[in-house]
Amino acid sequence: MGALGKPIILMVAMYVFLKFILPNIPGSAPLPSSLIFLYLLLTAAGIVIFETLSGESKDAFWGPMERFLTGENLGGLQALRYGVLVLFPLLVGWQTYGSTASSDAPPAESRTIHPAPPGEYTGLSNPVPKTPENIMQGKGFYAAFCSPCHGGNFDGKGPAARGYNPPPANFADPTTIAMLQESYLFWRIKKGGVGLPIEGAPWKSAMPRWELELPDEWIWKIIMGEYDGAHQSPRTWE
Amino acid sequence: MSAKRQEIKTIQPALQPVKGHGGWVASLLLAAVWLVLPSIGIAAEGTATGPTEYRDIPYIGSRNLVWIVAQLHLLLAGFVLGVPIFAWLCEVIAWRGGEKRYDKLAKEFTKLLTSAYATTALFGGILLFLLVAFYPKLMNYLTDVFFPSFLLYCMLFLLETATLYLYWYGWDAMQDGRKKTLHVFLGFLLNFFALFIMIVPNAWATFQSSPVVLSEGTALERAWAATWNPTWWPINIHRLIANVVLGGYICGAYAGVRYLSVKSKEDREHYDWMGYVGNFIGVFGLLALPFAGYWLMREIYQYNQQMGITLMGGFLSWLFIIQAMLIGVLFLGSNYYFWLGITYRIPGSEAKYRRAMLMMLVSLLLCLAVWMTPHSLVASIEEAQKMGGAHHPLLGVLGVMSAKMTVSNLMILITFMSFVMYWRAGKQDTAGWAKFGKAVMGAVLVVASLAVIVLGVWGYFVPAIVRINYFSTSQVAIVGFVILTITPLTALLLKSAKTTTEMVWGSMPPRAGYALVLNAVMVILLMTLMGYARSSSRVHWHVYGVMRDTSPYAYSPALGSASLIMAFCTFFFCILVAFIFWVATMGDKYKTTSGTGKGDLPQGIPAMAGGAPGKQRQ
Amino acid sequence: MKRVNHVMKRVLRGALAAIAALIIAEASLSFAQESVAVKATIVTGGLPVDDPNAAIWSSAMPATFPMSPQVHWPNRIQEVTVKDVSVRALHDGNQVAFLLEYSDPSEDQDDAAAFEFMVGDKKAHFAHGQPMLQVEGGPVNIWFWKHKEGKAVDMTAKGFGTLKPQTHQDVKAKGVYSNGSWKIVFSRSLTTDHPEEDVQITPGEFISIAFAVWDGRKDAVGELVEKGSQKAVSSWWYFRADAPPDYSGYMYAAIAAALALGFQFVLIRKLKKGQ
Amino acid sequence: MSEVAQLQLIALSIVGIGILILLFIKAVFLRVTGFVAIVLGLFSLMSLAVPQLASLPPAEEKIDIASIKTPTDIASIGQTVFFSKGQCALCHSIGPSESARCPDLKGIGAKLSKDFLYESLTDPQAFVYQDYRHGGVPKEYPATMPAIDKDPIGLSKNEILAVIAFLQQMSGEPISVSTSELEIPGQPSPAPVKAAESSPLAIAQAH
Repeated sequence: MGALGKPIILMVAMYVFLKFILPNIPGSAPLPSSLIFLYLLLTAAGIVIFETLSGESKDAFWGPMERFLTGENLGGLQALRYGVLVLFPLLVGWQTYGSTASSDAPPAESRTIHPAPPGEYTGLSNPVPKTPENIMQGKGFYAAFCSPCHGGNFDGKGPAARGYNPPPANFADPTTIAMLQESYLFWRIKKGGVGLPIEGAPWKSAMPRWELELPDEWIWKIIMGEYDGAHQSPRTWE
Repeated sequence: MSAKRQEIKTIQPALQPVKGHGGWVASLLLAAVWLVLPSIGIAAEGTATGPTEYRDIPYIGSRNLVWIVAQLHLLLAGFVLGVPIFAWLCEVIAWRGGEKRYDKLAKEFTKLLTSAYATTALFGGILLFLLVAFYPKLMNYLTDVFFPSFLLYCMLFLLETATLYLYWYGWDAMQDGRKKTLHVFLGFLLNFFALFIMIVPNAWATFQSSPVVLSEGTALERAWAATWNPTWWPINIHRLIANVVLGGYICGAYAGVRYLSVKSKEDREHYDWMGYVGNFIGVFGLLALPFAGYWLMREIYQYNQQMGITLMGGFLSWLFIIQAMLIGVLFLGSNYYFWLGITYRIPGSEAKYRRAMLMMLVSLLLCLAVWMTPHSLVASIEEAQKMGGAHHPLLGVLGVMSAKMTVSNLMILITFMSFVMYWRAGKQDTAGWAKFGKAVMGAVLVVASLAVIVLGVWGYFVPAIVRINYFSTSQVAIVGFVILTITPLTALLLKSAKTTTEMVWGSMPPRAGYALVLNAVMVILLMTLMGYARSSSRVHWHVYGVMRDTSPYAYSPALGSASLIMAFCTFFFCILVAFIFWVATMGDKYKTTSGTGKGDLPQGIPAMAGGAPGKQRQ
Repeated sequence: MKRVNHVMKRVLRGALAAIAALIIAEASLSFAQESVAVKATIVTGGLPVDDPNAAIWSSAMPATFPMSPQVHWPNRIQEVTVKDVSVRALHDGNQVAFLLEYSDPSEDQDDAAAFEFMVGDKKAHFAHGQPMLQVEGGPVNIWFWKHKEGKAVDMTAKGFGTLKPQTHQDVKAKGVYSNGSWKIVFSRSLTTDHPEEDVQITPGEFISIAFAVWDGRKDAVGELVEKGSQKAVSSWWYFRADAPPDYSGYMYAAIAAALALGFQFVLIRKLKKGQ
Repeated sequence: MSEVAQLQLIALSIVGIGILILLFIKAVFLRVTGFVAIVLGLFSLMSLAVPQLASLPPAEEKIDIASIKTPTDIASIGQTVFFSKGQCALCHSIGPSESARCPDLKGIGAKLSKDFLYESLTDPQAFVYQDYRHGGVPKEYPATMPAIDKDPIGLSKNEILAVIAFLQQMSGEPISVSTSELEIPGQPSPAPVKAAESSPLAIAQAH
């Protein structure tokens, strides 16, 4: 059973690692089941590939499995064999039930965080000169209009943020505004949550449509203040 | 217009897949295609004023039909262009290296060309009629722009056909001396025309995704301006390489299927060897393909940020996770075949290489795990709440471009090393500098891998443009450098090496044959997937930003329902190719049974496993 | 060598214990999380539509949702009194009843609370179904209760400034204040005759739901602090009325299990034959 | 059963057929077919397991000429024209760009007067400032500027004025195009108008 035992232990160890150990590393969080499934699938693929690399290893791997399934020379393990043979269909049935029966869990949602902007917002550059005064002014506007949600520290943890789902963007995270051009931010601030395309789930976003309240120039200044305050720089082609 | 609104209403709950088309299911049925063909035009959708802009057919829908036919045409075209490259390379190897069986292999594949070529042209013709019938407005516009290149295309077709006939029917007649030189030249011409037959229509297709402004001028000037659009050359290169890959893997799959069914020892040896050659050519194209793909993606991003984001971050971002999985399977399958080759073809070598294979496998799987980790994860609301959004705080960093670029470079390196290991297996170095040479190679490999990883990690901390322009290109250059240093060094080492274990052909297990089939299916699926991606990245435009799609089919279907059409295209293409092979080899069986046999099959094949392919690249 | 073995064993045992602890921690963690959906359990024998303190409410699982000041539209306020609401629901196949609970330090005449639902197939923005620019949205149905009036108003909106009481009022509400917290029961029949204005509740289906609360306290000069758009709101969450037990899942499971059994049988027979 | 569930069932049955073939059929070609069916079925199942998003075309929003009150409104229409029908963005960028095939238009509204801009758009070869930033020898660009008021682009005077207003806005300049300059709708415009949709002041492809 050695050749068969190792892979099983490996799979279990992998599962325990992904499910219980990885989430408890500081700064981590529980993995969604889709990701755990993906990693386990890769592990299983690796095991099958490795165990079938040569005739001998294949026999060492499949042999016990075959003997176990056919029940030849199994001796004391016969009971276990019947257990597995009964359990397998039950497991399949249980899985089927789980995926067909109406579930208590709400439908999974996938929201694209940075969907494609409309064409007319892709090629703009900031017309406001990047002077210290303008940046200061932008930070002032930010404090007045944006910080209640996006936070005084640009981390998306403002006092008004907690009730909103999706949460306000965290500008200090290098995968948010640092990956985007200024024109993208201009679009998002100007048109707000309701301006998102369908993959951005506009019906859930609390982001105001600021074009109704702020002139364009202020928005451009806010963008400068935001990048400066979050210690990020916009994506450019230079 | 009202029909369109209607359509939008029926597909409004768009987070679900597209609803409403009974045609989806029906589209799976080939029969429906033919049953419905005569009814084209029944549902002509035109207003009383103005010319007809779109026509439709019931059940399957005009868009789906064009989709399937276009995809099949493209796959066949890739095959028809990939096979001559493959065949010509083999012929040149036989010509220069004197190994007859490469000539035989080349001929065996050229034999397919006539029927494959006709099938491709047939599907091209069907596609043209369908396009003219279903999309008159768009076709009118494109004709306006590209009229001169239509003529050029027709001319190329004539030349290609003539060359092809000469090349195939003249094969036996032009076997010796200067005649052979002429034949090889014909093969070159064949590929030369084929290249143009590919890049001329590429201009039409790329113009639709990345149009340029057209000013007044002669028809020729306008067509030339439109042809030279930003994504034309990236696509040309990408498709050229992909066609070689397709040709190689299809050759491998054919050999795999034959290997599974033939009985005689000679046949087994022959098809085992053919499978090896096919896989080899496929893999070597595959190593270059990600770079070409990266270049293309970069050009798209540069051309239009909106299209770039639609592909990479917007509604198509999931497609690239699926793509990563398919490419992952392809890499695993190709390496698996190499490793199987080591353990089965070189008796006794398993113990020696098992450890190395395990290391490569684990590294490959780790790379794949990184590559397949999406930036935004599929999560239930509860899971998302625990993560604080759709990004995992720790693993989310694996989702960005810098990580993906790094692991794809590493995967290429690993696959390359798999091949080098296969090449060296069963041989013992005799050269005095062997130890030193191996140390240098090891050092190059280790330093290069570290450099790629360091650049990848560093890439998180520099502005995107620095990463794209300098880091990613450096990574590619490093990998290229490794391949370019280790290949000649290994070849030199092996020149003087002594073969300790002869390679045994025809001893591969059946699963090797299935691995070859799997690789071919993956390549075909990838091509159909990218066809969908290219078309969907234009979103609701016929010609991006210039001519809007106002038909009821202006939307792009969700990946799930699209995947069934892709699966159908793949399956149907496989059947077509099987048919072409069957037709082409029908005569052989007759010949074989009537006594010629495959007498001149190679017996001692020692140098070939490593040596010949090495020669081929120099 | 023995020593090494011993150490190894201890390390292994320690690791096992750590894993066990992690599993337990995980289980308790998942219990304390915030909710994503309100679930209406089925009861027989009448709903407590007038009684926020009825014992039967304890049979319904409470779901807790965080609240934020409304920021989507002016006028905004920076802070609100109510930070969380807790919601329970029950239904009996004809009627549904919600119990909304939240703490509020003072009982004021202007205290008010509301439920909001998406109506129909189209998604609606949670801020009163405000029109979206790239997506065609639908209307929302709002059930509004105010302490002063002591009853619920059934309203419809599709965008700001379009909020209107409906001509047909189907919702009942009753609020009770005690010990610094409000308990308000909203009730309605599951379905109504006006599907284009009222949310239609089909048991088993997830429906988008959101909440709003106004604390009716006044500031130093006697102005209301929270009024109109100045209120505490939540994002969209889900509501589902439990469906009566459905056994088709068992049928599919049985079919799948039978298929698996057949597969297993054939496979073993083939293996035994040595193929 | 939901649409996804139906498609999943189809994919599952494809896999099932493949398994049946592998279990019961010995002919090699059919077995390979069965294997391919399993692979393709799994591919579809995988594609059905990721979020299903369709991309819908945005609604074509009508812009009412009566709603144009300020120069900023004109500029926002100009923005739409610049990036869609006008095809300006096919070559020009506003701000530095690697892909720009023609001069960068950042700041051009401040450098050039409204009339000069108008002339540059309608008669681009009148003054060849191929690269207005540099003095001396003009820089060559890969594309030639078409006359924007003629086929195939054919912008109307209103649209050209709107684009100019947008360019001025993007240069941080006061917009010198006023609403009074716009031609009153209803009167035939001198520019060739092919179809209803080529007059974005009546209908624009706004998002």
